[in-house]
Amino acid sequence: MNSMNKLVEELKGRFTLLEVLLPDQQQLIVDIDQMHLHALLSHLKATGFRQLSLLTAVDWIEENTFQLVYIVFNWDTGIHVLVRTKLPRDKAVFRTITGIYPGAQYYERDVHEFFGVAFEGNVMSFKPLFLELWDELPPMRKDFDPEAYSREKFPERPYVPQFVPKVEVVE
Amino acid sequence: MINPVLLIAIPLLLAFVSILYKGYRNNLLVFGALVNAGLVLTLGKGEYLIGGFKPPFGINLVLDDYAFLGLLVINGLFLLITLMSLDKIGENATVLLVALAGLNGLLLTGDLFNLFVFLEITAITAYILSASSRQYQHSFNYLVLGTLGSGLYLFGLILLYAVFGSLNMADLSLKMATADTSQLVIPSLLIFIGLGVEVKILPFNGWVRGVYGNSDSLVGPLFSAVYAGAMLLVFGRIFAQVIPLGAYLKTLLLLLGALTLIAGELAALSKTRIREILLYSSIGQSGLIVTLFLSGLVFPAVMQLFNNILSKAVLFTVAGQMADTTGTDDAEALQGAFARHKLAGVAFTIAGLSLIGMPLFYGFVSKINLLFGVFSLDNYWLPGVILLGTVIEGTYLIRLLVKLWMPGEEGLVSHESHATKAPLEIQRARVMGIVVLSAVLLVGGLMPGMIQNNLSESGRLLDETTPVYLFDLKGGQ
Amino acid sequence: MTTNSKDMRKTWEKIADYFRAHSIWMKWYCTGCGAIEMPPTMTSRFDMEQLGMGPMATPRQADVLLITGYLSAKTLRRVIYSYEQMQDPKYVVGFGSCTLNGGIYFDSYATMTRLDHYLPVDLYIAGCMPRPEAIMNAFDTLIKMIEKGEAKGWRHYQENHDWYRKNQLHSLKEVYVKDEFHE
Amino acid sequence: MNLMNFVYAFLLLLAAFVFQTTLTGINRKVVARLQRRRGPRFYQQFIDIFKALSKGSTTHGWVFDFGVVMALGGIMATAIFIPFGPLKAVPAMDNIFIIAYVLAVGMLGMAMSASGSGNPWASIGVSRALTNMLAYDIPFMMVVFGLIFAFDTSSLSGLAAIQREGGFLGWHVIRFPLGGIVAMISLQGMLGKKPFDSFIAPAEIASGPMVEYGGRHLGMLFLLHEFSTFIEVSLIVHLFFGGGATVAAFLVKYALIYTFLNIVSNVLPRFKIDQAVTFFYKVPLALAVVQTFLIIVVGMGVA
Amino acid sequence: MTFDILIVLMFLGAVTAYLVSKADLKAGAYATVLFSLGALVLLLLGRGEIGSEFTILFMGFEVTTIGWYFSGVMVLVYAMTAFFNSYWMDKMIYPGSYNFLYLFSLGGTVGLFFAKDLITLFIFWEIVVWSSTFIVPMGKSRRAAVVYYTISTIGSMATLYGIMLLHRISGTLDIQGAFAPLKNDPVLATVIFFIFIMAGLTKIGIFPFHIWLPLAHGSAPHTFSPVLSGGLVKMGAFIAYMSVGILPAYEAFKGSLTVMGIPIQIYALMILGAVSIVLGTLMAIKQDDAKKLIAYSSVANGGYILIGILLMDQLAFAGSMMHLFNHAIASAAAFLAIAVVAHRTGTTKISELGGMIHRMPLTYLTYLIAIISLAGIPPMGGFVSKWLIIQGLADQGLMFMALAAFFGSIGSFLYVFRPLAAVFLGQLAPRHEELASAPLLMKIPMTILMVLILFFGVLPGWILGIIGQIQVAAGIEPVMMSGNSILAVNGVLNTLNVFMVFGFGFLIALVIFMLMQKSRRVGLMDTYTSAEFIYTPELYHYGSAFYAPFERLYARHPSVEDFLMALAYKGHEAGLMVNALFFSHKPGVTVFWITVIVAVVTLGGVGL
Repeated sequence: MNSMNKLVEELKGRFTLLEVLLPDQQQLIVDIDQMHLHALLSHLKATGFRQLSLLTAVDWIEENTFQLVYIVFNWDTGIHVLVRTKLPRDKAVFRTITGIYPGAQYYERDVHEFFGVAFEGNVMSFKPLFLELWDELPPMRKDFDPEAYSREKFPERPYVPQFVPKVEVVE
Repeated sequence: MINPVLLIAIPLLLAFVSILYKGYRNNLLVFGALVNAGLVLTLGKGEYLIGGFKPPFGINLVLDDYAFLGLLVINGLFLLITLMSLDKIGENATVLLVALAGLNGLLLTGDLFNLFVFLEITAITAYILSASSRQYQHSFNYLVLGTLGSGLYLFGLILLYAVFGSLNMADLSLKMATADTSQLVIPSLLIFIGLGVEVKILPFNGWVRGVYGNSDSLVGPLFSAVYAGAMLLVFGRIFAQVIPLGAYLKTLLLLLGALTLIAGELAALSKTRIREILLYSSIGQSGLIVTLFLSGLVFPAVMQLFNNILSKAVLFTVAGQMADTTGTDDAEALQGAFARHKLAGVAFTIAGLSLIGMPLFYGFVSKINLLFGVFSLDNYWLPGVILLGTVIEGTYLIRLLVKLWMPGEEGLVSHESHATKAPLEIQRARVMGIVVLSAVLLVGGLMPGMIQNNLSESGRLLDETTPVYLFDLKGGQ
Repeated sequence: MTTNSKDMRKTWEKIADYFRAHSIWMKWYCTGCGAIEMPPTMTSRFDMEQLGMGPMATPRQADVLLITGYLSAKTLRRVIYSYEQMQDPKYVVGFGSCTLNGGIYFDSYATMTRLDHYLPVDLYIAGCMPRPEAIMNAFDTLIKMIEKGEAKGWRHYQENHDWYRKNQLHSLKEVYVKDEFHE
Repeated sequence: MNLMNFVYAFLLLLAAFVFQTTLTGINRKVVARLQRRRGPRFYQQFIDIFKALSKGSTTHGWVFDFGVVMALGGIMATAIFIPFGPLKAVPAMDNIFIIAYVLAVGMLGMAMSASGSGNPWASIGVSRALTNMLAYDIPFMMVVFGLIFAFDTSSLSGLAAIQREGGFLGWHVIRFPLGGIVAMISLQGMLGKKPFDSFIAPAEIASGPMVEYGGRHLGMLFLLHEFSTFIEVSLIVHLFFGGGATVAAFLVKYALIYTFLNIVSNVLPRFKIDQAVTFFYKVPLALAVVQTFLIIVVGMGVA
Repeated sequence: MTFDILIVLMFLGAVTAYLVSKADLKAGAYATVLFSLGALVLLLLGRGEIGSEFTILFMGFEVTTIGWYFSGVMVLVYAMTAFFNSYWMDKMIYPGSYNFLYLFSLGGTVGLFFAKDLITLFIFWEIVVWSSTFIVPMGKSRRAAVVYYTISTIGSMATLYGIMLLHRISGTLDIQGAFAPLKNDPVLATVIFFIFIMAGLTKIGIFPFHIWLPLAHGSAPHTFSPVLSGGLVKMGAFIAYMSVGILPAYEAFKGSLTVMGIPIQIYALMILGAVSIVLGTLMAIKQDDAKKLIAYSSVANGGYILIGILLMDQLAFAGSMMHLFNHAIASAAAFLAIAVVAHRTGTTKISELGGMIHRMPLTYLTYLIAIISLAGIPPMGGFVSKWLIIQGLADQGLMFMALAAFFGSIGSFLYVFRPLAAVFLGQLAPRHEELASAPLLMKIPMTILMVLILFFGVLPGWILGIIGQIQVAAGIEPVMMSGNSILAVNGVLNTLNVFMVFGFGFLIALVIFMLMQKSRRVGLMDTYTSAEFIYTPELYHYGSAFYAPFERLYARHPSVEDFLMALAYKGHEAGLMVNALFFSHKPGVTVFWITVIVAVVTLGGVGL
């Protein structure tokens, strides 16, 4: 546990962290302002957190913010650090981290497709990834209603009782 | 009967006159060459005394078939070359006249010491002419070696005179035939080395690369055809008619000749500059001709000699002209030169192919003849060497011809646009000259019988016993 | 499935249908979770080869196209392309509730909810996913249908091709798409 | 070659087709039983072929059709040359080299139409098939060469007759065991059975040359496969197992060999094509050369 | 009488072609066509005059059956290829001299086959060598011409040495007479046998001397490669025949050691032939340039021809003689087809082409029939000759030759199919969409060659009759023909029956095909791509690395080419050494050498 404390102290010393949580033995959650995110990530990378496990977004529609979540992992100590930051929802623009973690290129593309968050500096992120010929709202945003889209796009089969086969009861 | 001494006297006279009347030098030169060429046709065979002294003491001129043939070709070539390169003569007219006299003297004289005198005259004119290329270091090198050679020749001569008391060739050959060959080793070796320098035998031809390599379109053909031809004929007369060689010395000199042939061809294979290729080729050819003379095959040797000097005249003229006008004679830089000079190219190709010994050309007839001759001596390694030499010669000449005809890098279809941009132009006179020469080669190849017939009595050259393969080619003789 | 009583087929057609019934080669396009049900039907316990059925590598050689699960928009485009590459008298069998009415993905933005809207389906098998017994039963029904000449989905597709095409374009915007990976 | 020969030829083709197709059906049942399942009806193969022939099909141009027709024609012509037991449809034409090379007409026809379909998988399949042929054919030809030199006849029925003189012991598979082994392995390659069927690998290259064939073309290719199996197996029966004194004996031997090979092939994995070539140029070629050397130089087993 | 007109006509034709092409290039090319066709007609007319003798200028000629046959093959190939010359007039640097050299080399080859004495033979041999040497560089590579010339001249100089040696021994140069005395002198016969056949080996392109074939054929002008590979390779076969047929090889080597019943000397050359079959096949499978591929196939087929000729027996010899004819027209047809493709698309690289059948169906048909004959598949001619050769080998039990022969014939399926699949079939690239098909003048020779290949495949009687006469002249029993079936020791081949049965089979298959419904025409791109949408035909065509798994097996093979190139470079270095040793610009070096010579003579000469 001491390596975890050492890590927390060190991060607190360096950066103005909005919030620090320890949900589990090997996990650390850190909230930080979007301006310092890149500095924190490059620091973590330098101190052994070689792998970016995940980059995803969370849509807090009530607070009208997007929350970007970066999970980095240190193979030597086995510690996950979950870095979170908030973005204004209406003009969701952020800078790419492919400079630090090149692997983030496809994550950013995925987040852009499903949430609409633009990542400057990663020209690939504006291209479609999974959805072919999609021109609606990015589907993962809470203000998008999939069921309505499905009912409009994919005609339902009308539910007709006679479809249920009559079963003769045999004594 | 007109005394052949005129052949020597007239050029000398004109030489002195040309010093007086500097303006007419070139006309005098042309006049001299014309007179000589005309005179040769009217001469009758036989022996001519100079100054009334009997042979063993006085000097006599011998004009037999061998000399007649030599004179005809040498004077003819001299005339043709001078006419071709009149613009290049500059102030060498007098020297050329003296050279003409010396050359004729070489072929005619029957006395060894008189031969030395003419040798010196010709050598001096050669040194002066070689200087025209402004490469004085090579000319100096040629001067040193030339004098060393003629010095050794003189030394050998003195030994002969001390032993046999006479210098007349006919007389000497009778005495030597009966003499003990061990006495003859040193003098014949020295004479061999002396002539070897001029005849470009391997170890003695250090000067050839410098002189021939930088010759222009007058000096090049002059040296490679006229001078080389005369020297080889003299060599042939001495070693085939006069000096009987001992078995051991003969094989050694034969080896030396064969070595010259192979070394010359190999060296040519490794060169890319046209004139260097040609000079090594002429070294190789002279090695071949020397071996033929040494093994007693006089007539094939003479035929191969004419083939060599005729084609070398054409080749060196074109090469010299290329070097003069474009400043370089590197085959790579001049690739596709014939694209715009087709006629000169055809003449060059005919000469090249005849040199290799391709059928339809004179070279083929002489090659078949010399092979028959060598096989008749039951000598089985020499033809191998000769044929190997032909293979190597064929390779580098075809490589040169293909490069000059078809420009273009590997993998690209050859096209006129790839041809060299160098400003090559060959004057009318030169083109006419080389076309005449190549025509002679072509006719010689197509109708070998015709050349054989009118030279048939000269076939019995030097009345020695070796059977001459007149090779009338009618399905073998 | 309307069954017309009188049989208009020529005798030659009848014979051909007998052969087509007893030798059905399937192009099992493992589109969804149903594909895992196929191996048991092929191997020793159920052995569909006794019905004359066997897997084939390409749609050109296949007779029946098994849609064994939910169909996303992208997969449907490929399925339609494969279906059109198959040779005539071809049949489609829809496995499971996802092909019937979208199943548990009825409200997804990407999943089809009614297969026969896009392709003529001869036979549906209910279940989320039908077990091998159900599949063998379905195949038996299919064989009887072909024998009686009722499996005419492919002719239906040919006759009102534009109706099908309209539905496909409505849902998929374009069937033959260009994607960046093949330029 | 008068009209009767053509009638015999047609009958031979019919008999070969019926016999071979039932045998294939039976073998599919045998293979199923190997895998502990019931397996199809014995006449399933007939149904498959006629179903394929009854279906419509797509074509990619005239070379695609012409190739299939040329292939089937070539293979049928080769089948006509094969003596059906003692019966010969065409007199004095059962020379081994003629059969080997006319077989190539069929292969070339199919290869041509497969490449003509424009599908790269077909071309890959064809290049593998030809490489496979280069692998299995050389040892086989060597052994055959040895036999021809030994008995001074290259006609199948002639060689079969020679074997039958010595009764069971006269069979070449007994007298030249190495040759027999090589022949069986090469037969495995010829038939394109499991270890050497990398050129019709369904999962890897979508059944190779057959990728674009559907319906009628596929039916014709099934016919072609039946006839080529008939040719190749009867070639081995005539050369190494004494041909057939009577048609029945010939068919029994034929069935046994074919079923044996089928069983062997079902337990073997599939070779990559270069593994197949290296395999054939190591063991079988060595055996073949040794066998031929023994026959020609030592003359063992020939007396 | 007609034959001396023929030879003179050729050389006059060459000059007239040159002059005519001065006026108009196309006319010059048509002149070559007229003269070569004229030669063909004259040859056929002169069939009756076999055995007559005549002389031109100083050279003696004699018309023999084998000479007539060889020149027939040669003139046929020249005539058929001449049709193509007019299309390459604007693509060559010296079209006028190309026409001249084309007919000149034709005259050379024809003269060669009728030569009565060895010198005439050698003269015409050299004429062909240097005239073709100047055509090859007009193509893509100059180095090819030099390599071609060097290897040819090595061969011809060796043969010249052999001729001179013969003359020295037998006193006469006449072909029949010169070889006679060798019968009772095995040692000398062996020497002359190996030296004299050298020119043949280099021209056929047998193993150590084959490196010029792919270079020269691959890069020669497209309209000259068919002649190079179809025609000129056959000259080598003539020399090979002379050194085994006229030189009494089998009697002379009776005493020497025999391997499998063949004298060791002849067996050694047969091993070379076998090696060149295997090598030619393996290298041909690897090639990406169609012309190099067919060139290597000529090496392989040259191996067949050499083995057949060396055997000098009833079957293999007849087989090789017929294979000579079949290979000539088949490889000429194949080269012409590739020339049409090159004429239209500008490239012969297999990986850059595809789907040519849709634009030029007749060329495709020509290529198909040519490769069926090259691969030796019935009903084409190639099958008959390969069948005869293999029967001959089986008769004598030469197992290692048979191994190479089988490898060669099965291997030929692979390499002939590669251009067929990758150049003519498969996807058609958009840039080749609007290619025109072969021009009319090219179609004529292609159809003629197709008909010939098919005709002599089904009815080889006429050719085998001529070959029988050749065999009788060479003193071996001729190949027997009864009706239309060829009687070999251990088998009978009736090509007509094979064709009829094949037709019958084809008929049944056609009936089956016609019975069924019409099939739906589908575009080339609409194929099973595991349901992916692909729109670029070039990427979707399988043309390059066609036999990659097989090629990987022998990727790192030792190559004799590098060895010979290294040898050539050694010659170059020897030249430099000579230059350094003797030709330095300092006179001192020469003086040093003079003293050395004098010392050697004086010290050594004491014992003299």
